[in-house]
Amino acid sequence: MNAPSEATVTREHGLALLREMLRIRAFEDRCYQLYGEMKIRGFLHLCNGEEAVAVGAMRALGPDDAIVSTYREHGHAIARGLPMNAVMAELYGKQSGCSRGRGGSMHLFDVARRFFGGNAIVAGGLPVAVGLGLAQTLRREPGITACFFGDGAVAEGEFHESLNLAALWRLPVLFLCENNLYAMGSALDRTEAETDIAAKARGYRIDAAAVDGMDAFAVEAAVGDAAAAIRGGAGPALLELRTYRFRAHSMFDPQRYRDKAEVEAWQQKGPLITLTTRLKTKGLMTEDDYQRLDREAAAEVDAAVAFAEAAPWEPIADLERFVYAEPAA
Amino acid sequence: MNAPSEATVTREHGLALLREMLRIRAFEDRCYQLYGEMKIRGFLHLCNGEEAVAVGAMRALGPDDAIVSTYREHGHAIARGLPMNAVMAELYGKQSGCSRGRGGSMHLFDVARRFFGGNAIVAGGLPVAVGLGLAQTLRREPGITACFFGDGAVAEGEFHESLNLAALWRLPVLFLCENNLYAMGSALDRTEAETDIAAKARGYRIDAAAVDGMDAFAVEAAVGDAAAAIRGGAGPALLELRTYRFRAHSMFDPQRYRDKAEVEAWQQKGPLITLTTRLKTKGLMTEDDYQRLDREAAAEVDAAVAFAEAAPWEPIADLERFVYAEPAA
Amino acid sequence: MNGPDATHSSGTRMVDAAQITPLAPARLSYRDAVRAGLRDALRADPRVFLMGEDVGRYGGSYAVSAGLLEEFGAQRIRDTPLSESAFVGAGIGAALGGLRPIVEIMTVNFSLLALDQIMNNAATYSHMSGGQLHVPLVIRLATGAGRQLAAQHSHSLEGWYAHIPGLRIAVPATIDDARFMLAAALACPDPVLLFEHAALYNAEGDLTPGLTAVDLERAAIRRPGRDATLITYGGSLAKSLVAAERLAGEGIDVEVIDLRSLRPLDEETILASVRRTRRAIIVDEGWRSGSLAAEVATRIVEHAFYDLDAPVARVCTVEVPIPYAKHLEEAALPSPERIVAEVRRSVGREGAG
Amino acid sequence: MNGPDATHSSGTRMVDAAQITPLAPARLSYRDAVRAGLRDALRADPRVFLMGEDVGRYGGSYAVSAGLLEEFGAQRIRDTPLSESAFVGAGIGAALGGLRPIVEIMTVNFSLLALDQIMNNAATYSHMSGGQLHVPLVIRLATGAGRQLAAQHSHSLEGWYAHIPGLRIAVPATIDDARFMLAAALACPDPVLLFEHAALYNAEGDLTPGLTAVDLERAAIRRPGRDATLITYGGSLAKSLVAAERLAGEGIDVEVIDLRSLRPLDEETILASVRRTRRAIIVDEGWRSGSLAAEVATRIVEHAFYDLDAPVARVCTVEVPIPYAKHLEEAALPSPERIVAEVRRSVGREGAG
Ligand SMILES: Cc1ncc(C[n+]2csc(CCOP(=O)(O)OP(=O)(O)O)c2C)c(N)n1
Ligand SMILES: Cc1ncc(C[n+]2csc(CCOP(=O)(O)OP(=O)(O)O)c2C)c(N)n1
Ligand SMILES: [Mg+2]
Ligand SMILES: [Mg+2]
Repeated sequence: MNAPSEATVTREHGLALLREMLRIRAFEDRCYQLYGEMKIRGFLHLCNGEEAVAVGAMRALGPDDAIVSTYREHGHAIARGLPMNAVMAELYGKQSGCSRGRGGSMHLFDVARRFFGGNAIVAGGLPVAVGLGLAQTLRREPGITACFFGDGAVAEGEFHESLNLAALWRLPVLFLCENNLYAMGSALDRTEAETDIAAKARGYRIDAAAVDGMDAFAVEAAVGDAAAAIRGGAGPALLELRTYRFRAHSMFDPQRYRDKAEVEAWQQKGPLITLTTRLKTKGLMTEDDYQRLDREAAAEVDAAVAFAEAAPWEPIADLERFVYAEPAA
Repeated sequence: MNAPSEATVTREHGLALLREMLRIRAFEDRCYQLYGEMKIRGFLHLCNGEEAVAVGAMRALGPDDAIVSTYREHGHAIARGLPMNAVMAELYGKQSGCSRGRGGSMHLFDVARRFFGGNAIVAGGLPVAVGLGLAQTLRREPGITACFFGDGAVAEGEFHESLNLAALWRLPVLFLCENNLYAMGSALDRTEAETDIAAKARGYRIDAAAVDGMDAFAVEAAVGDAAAAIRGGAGPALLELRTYRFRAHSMFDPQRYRDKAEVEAWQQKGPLITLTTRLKTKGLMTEDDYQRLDREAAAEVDAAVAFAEAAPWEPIADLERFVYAEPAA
Repeated sequence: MNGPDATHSSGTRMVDAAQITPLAPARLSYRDAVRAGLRDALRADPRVFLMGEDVGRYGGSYAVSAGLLEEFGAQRIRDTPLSESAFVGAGIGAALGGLRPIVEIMTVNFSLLALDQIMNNAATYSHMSGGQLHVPLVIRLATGAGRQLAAQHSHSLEGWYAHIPGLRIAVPATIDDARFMLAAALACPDPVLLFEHAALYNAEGDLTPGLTAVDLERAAIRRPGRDATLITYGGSLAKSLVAAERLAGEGIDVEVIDLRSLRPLDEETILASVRRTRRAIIVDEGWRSGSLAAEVATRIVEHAFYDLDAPVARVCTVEVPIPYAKHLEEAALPSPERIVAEVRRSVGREGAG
Repeated sequence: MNGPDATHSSGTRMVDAAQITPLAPARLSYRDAVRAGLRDALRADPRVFLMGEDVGRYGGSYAVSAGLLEEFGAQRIRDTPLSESAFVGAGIGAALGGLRPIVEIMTVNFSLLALDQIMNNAATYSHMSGGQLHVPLVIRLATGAGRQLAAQHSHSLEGWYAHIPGLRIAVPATIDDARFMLAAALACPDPVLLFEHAALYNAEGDLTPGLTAVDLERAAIRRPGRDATLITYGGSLAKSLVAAERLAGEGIDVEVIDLRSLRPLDEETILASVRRTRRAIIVDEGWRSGSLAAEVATRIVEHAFYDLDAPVARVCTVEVPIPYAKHLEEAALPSPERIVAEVRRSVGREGAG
């Protein structure tokens, strides 16, 4: 499957992508606000600007596939189908949260959806993804494992070790590098001698390509192709998804390290703007359609907030639960 | 400097290389024997077969240069000029040892000769070498840092992180990978998806070349060229020195992982045999010359053993010395 | 590729007879006992596999896994590159994915390279996912000093690892435990670290007849006694028993407890003994400051202070990076002599002997 | 490239005035105090440089190093890639090579990735080279919980690091120590880890007038008292002082010791106090089992057993990977309430308050 050409894009497909991106954007915009209101605390890393990666990738993956993510994973989680209620309740630290309030923004989990969580250690998820892929191989399962990480993770030793291991054992792992050009305040060219991430992957004999991460269609197509090859036994692959985060790294970041002009230039290429324009230009979507999707997203977020507000707290008496597995009742 | 062609090899140069290799071989053969006699204990990793790497490299490096080595470092130490007495006494665990008996075979040190030691953690020396190179840069010192490591170290995250850091900061570090094809019992192609080590280095934008590690001339020339380039400001470089260890990994190794035939084939290419043949064929050395060098080496080893035997033990009362720096007297 | 359900299909099943001990020998080495446990586990459950550096072709750096590659094939006896963080993390992922991995870290010294995976992932997934995830991973590590391997190859960090909630730390010190602890660890849904003291691999002994399983939580009284309690584990158990014998010759009757599990600690057994003997001496190969011995001592003080007739004492490793020279290394480590001296002091018989 | 002898040549010296506190302010934040110490050190010794993730352009993830890049240039304020093992190891190498590196590990949570370099190299080089090598390296790490950062970002491992011989572990808990401990650490030829509790960065206070230096080894009595000794450090000092004030209101006069150095421990100060008060309670944000508190408790028992009127007690973090939810996190950490309760128990006033 290649990215659909202008001719083959359908309304249904376009709206589905847009809908998911709007859901994520609306969810995170509300999170931003709730952080200001101190309803959400801890670190909060928004993926604003990067929604096309999450949405394109998740559409191309199936229920058998396992997902490993980072601390910037709201988009991944929502696109994967985690109920917004459970995610919002998690950010509130409530018992109904998808990690029972213990994880917070950086540690969303949903084992039924094979969402193996946010990881707050840069590159910490890569070895785990390799192991999930190993299990899929040894158990002869149909699924593959998709592992998200940022450009900053590429410098870590675990990137190196994990790519080699996956390639050596030909494991069904799809490495998805969200290259937003910065690791906190560190631009890629200030931290990497070789900045071509796809080229690095080839150094492990891993198939790799760079993809426009602002185009959900392109991401979906590239992830779909790579996943199909992996399912076919081609061994691991890496995609470098070129994107940009429009907001700060987290809630405390004066952003001295990049120009306003750079941010603005990227905003013109933003995934929501470009998809909206494209669909409208092609006559596949009206402004009414857009408004409807936007309203639905807002309503879903409202409901999620109401759910989270009303959700119970985990009793303090249960603090020590789950450190070890509990005996089956 | 290129490797001297057959025409330009001189007697003096050839004998000097041979002499050093014989010293190392004789030293280690005696170590092997002394291990059997339980004079030497702990782990003992011999570099038998790999002497040309140590000797060629050290001849090309100067007194300002810093050396970082591995646990298989007798050859490096002796070629660097550590007194054989001090090294042997160290293997005996004596106070007169080059690490005062605290280091043993895996931890030879000589700060005056800028020999920063054996390291028993695979790849553990690479970051340290990067730091020595950083100090040389910031202090504007003329020296470079040469860092030895085995093919097994290439899989470690520290290899990746260190090469990137050295390349990013253009530090004067020469990475010397002694590729003897095995890490203990693990053949390179069973542990690396990409087995071309020089190619890996280029993935960090580091200049790299593979060298016949059985030819001391070739090693000397390649290290000399690389060191000159580094001194000239070219940034780090890597040499893959293709060699082979003739003996076991350490003293306990049934060597099930490789064929006798493979070992024998490599022995034909051994650094001592080939150099001896070459010098004799060219008429640059007689059998008498060889015998003299061999006798001198044996005598030096005898003296080292006598020295080590007679050397005092560190008093047990001093066990806790040197954990922290001692106040200057 | 063969799945775990096709265990015997890859390669020949011919095994090196010299390497393999018959199933229920009268007398066997600790090494053979660990290997027999591994073989049992691999036979019993297709989800079990072993992975680590040189566990396959080389047969394990301590020859523990010799013969297993031939019997179970390369899918289930997996040699890994030198990538401690990746293959430990891969073990975590494989456990999440439904397998029962046994990861061998050749020695505890190299486990530092994998500590992020162990502490930040293996130990946290269950809790931070609100109980959704479990990491039924077993990590085996050789530990300890005593073989002149110097500062970077002589750590005893099992007590240090016991600081980490979410992990279970167990230490087989006997042939029985070497033989059966692995099965208990594999049956446990939590990550378990099994520390095998490298100096024990050659130790020989008899299996307790009829024994087929051990638990992972209870301490064991290896020698009953009345006058003082020696609390120890792993490589120091034998030294403690030697000391106890010597002390018996002086009329001091010492009880010796083998902790077996360092996390959780079996407070009940410890406290019951100390309340009887009223004196406790902890023997621990970890460095003294911040040792497991400190934790045990503190628990005793917290719960049995008024039962004590003497301060709790400890015999630990001197706080130096272990030196190579034999006499220095020996002076750094716990020894029967040091244990005897400490017990005498505790029972007020300092001049004895 | 500029050497350290050309410190001011790269880039403008314009600094963001809002970020920089004047040199000797009446009142300053812990963050400003650390920054002033850094600036002093960089000015005083051309061998000193600072390296770590986002210490330069970003200004440090806790804004500690804001403005330093502008003042000292990119050679001496070095942003590193996300490569904890390499840049910590590079700090070790740079120290061996004659520099005085200050390596910032953004938080202790990430230091696990560098632990091999710290334990196997930094801590061993001096001893295993027979005293030839020294590693005058300072590592600064933010530590501690309390900001809802959950299981992977809330470790308090300073006590755990104190297990390692060859390292020095110091913990500035006051504005004075934040301001001057770095200089003491840089003057020391051994590797020193300085743990800065992240919750303290915004704390404000006055510098002691006239103070220009502090030592790296002695504990300090932050509040004298007669009835019991609270022994603590770092982020728990303030909580302990709050508890002491409350207890004073109940007529319980508590002495509060700030350990300052966790390795070595200042036994003299601890024991002298406990011998006077006859009661000791240790407050430590580390997980309880294997905490530094256990070590302190054991030292007290070893040396002052017969001076104690009550068992040594401790208030530590509950043994869970720190949960995100505020009420759960707070329940896990030491609090003035828990400290008060423990002191009351120790002095036999459990019903009080
Ligand atoms: C091992 C480790 N080191 C440092 C950090 C602190 N940190 C958190 S996010 C981050 C930047 C990561 O950048 P990147 O991988 O590009 O992901 P992005 O935030 O851009 O999505 C850093 C340095 C961490 N969490 N883990
Ligand atoms: C981090 C680490 N893992 C494992 C080991 C155990 N070990 C010692 S030497 C060795 C093989 C290293 O091979 P290589 O780097 O090729 O060097 P060679 O022995 O061939 O010279 C291994 C696995 C170690 N010392 N350090
Ligand atoms: Mg990024
Ligand atoms: Mg090798």
